Amino acid sequence: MSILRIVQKGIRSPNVLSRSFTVSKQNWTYAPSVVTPKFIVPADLTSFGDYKRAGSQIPVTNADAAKAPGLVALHARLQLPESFELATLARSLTFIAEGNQYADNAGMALFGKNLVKYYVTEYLMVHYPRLPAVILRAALNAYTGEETLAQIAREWGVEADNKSEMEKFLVDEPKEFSLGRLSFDKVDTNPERGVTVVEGGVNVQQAAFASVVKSVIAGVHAHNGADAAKQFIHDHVISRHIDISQMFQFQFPTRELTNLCSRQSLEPPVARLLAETGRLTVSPVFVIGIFSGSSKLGEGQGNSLLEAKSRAAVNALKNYYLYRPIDPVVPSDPKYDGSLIDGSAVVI
Amino acid sequence: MMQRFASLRAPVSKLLTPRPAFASIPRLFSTSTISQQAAAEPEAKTVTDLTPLKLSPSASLYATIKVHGRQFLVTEGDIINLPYNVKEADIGDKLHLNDVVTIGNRDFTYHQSEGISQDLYKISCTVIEKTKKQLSKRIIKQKRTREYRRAFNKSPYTVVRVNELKLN
Amino acid sequence: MNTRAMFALQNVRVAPTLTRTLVHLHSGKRVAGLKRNPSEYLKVGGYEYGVQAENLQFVKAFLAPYALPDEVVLQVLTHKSFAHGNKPYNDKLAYIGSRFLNNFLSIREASTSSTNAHAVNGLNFDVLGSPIDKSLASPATRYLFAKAHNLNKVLFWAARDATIDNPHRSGEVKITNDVVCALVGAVLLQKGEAVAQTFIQEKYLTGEHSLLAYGSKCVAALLKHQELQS
Amino acid sequence: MPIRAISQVATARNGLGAFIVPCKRVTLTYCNWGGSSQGMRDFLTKDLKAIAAKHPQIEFKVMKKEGHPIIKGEYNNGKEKVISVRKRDPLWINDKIYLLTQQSGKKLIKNFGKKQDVESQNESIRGIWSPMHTDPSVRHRV
Repeated sequence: MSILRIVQKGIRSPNVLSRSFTVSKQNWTYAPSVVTPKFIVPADLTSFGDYKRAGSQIPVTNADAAKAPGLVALHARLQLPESFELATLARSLTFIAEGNQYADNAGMALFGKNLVKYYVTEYLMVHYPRLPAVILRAALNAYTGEETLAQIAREWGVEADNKSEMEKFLVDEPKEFSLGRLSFDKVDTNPERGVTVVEGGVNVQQAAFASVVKSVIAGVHAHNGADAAKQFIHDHVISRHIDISQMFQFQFPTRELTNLCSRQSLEPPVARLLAETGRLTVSPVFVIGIFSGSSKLGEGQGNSLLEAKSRAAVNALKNYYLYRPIDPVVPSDPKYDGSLIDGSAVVI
Repeated sequence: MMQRFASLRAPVSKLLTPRPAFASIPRLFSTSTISQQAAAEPEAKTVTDLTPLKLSPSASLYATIKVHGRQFLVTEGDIINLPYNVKEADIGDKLHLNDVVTIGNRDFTYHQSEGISQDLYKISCTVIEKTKKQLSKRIIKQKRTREYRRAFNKSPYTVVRVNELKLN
Repeated sequence: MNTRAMFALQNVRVAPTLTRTLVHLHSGKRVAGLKRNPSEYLKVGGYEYGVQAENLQFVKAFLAPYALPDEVVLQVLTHKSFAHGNKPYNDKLAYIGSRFLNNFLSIREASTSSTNAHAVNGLNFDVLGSPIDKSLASPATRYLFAKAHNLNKVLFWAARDATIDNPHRSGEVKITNDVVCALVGAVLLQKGEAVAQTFIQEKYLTGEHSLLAYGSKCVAALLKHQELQS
Repeated sequence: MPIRAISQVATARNGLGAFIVPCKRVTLTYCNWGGSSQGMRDFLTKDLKAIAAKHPQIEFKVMKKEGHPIIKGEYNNGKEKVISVRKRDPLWINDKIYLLTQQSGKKLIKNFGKKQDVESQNESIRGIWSPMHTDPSVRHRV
């Protein structure tokens, strides 16, 4: 395992001047950045059907795709319906690269990205209507960020095609078998083992894996309709677990709470000591409640009065922001009656 | 407590009507109250009203289920390790759990030691793994004898995930 | 007891019985410690903040049959920079609106009947990522669209630097883009997906001053520029 | 003074929503010469087709390789499990393949106590007991 040595500037102590980090072992380094697609633009710019990609890529046929055991198994593993063509699945596994033989998934991934971002945003907006915008964005990223989507693809059993042409030739592997693996441009030269090169902010391997999930969602939309795509997103993306209450980081919780109360036209919050024990011992415990008028907004305990008070403020803020309505309905549901927007100030 | 029930039955606010700013009462600590409500007398055949459970601000439910006489307290998304091989099921199969003793949330609990009526809830789980524990070795020996033998065991267990837990 | 605990104890107190009933609102030059008169500073370009008809007239005229409550329209026009974020603002409306609009546009583009051999079950995914697709999602195009419909006549926001005239540099383009998206978001959250779809189709994508018209104008200019350079 | 967000990555809950079979490939090796592969050769000719048809989610890969026969399961989490099937009969091989297909690729656990029979990612559903919140009349006093 190779070691990447990073010298942190600004730390004076000689003991911590140089820190070593181990970097996970990888087989290849990555191409510098994702290839940008080129287009053949029609004379009428708004005739969307006539847009084509430049290049001589050919579509995969269903007959060829059916010969790839990995592809057929993946189709069954994802429980995709019969109408979802194997050729579409093969295209989902082709990430954009120079010199691709088959058509890539660039457009499909963009389409799928828009779909998944919309449905997850809608879900979050309705289930947590008072979430602050930063937390909403972070939660969306937790569900649909590249890292998460790449992880989903790995959990589906998608494999990178990391065999060289020579290796395939030596084991006499049929050409179609490669259709069942994720192909993307990776530089075979291996200057230093164990180094992950991430240039231009793009981790190509991660982008390639994430593109599979997005493209499969686009494929479900194309073959099985919008409702099936929405169901697919709920089954595979929204069913995952995040803890939104752990996403908040308050700098000045008491001040934030005062602001919130003034925005909501509530009485200013007041902290009151509810219970205490062992004040004169080494381990005192205080329980403090935060009240607005006669209603208790939050409660916290701590080893000092300040600690308990700020915990109580954080608790009150989270109680407000993490409000969840009973049986929420999303706007894309036909039963939606627009009851989401409430009169509160900054929320919506 | 009845007063509290009444307030919870208030209609859900519609378009642009102000909601209470702070919806749930903060509870860092357990304040759970056990309420033995209706259906205490089976012969009366009253319909159990679980409205307080449904409309409680703490949305998530838990249930105490029984599988082969063993009790497990579960919430949605939990994994249960059943210490035996469920022979009838393969991975991916869905099981409906119909022996439930308790359903509750932070505020209210509905408990029936002889089992809650199946019309009131829906709890199901998916079998996600059927596997075995590590090989365990045990030496069996009698006192004052030189002979001993080793007993090996790899006991099977089944892992299921609760994927649905809701009141009807 | 240490000083820290004593300090904390001063703050932990029973709610005061006295309530302030008289508030002096100061007008004119700012004086530290005095509360300013809101009617003086809640003002942008001569328009005073509120649900007055003159503030909402342009958006309401644009919305026409898809009427929204006045408070929501005002929220659509308010950016989070206005009044230090103490008034309802359009951040989250713009967020969901932008997601919905982008999704709707990509479905609309891909499902146009296609001559492309790579189309998947009739959907031409190859149009996504093309100049027109990018142009329709760009703030610059949406700014031109909003300008044609007077949507940016009344905006409640605080410019970073009031001396900058160029809308691209002052941030006006981005703020206007938020308003265009927030309108979609508000219609979506108030009336549901089906109505929001017809709203976009009718108001954003048809007519002489549609998003499509400005999008293709921007692309044409871009292609011409690229030709000249090469 | 704004609220800041701490980023997270959503974790999988296989079986909630969609269920993905964790085993993606089973590799079977055999030797055409050795006697230890006799059972495996019988298994390949007679039983494999039916088993592969029963598990469409799993890719079955047969390799001719000298030496004793093995079966290997590959899992979505990147782990592998190998079982030697030297001198084993087809029925035994069938059982072991069933075992591989039903596992998730996780390391086998030694034992789980009573507290580990339910694993939960959700927050404590009934809260934590606190002496400060009990009724003062019944509170324990030293």
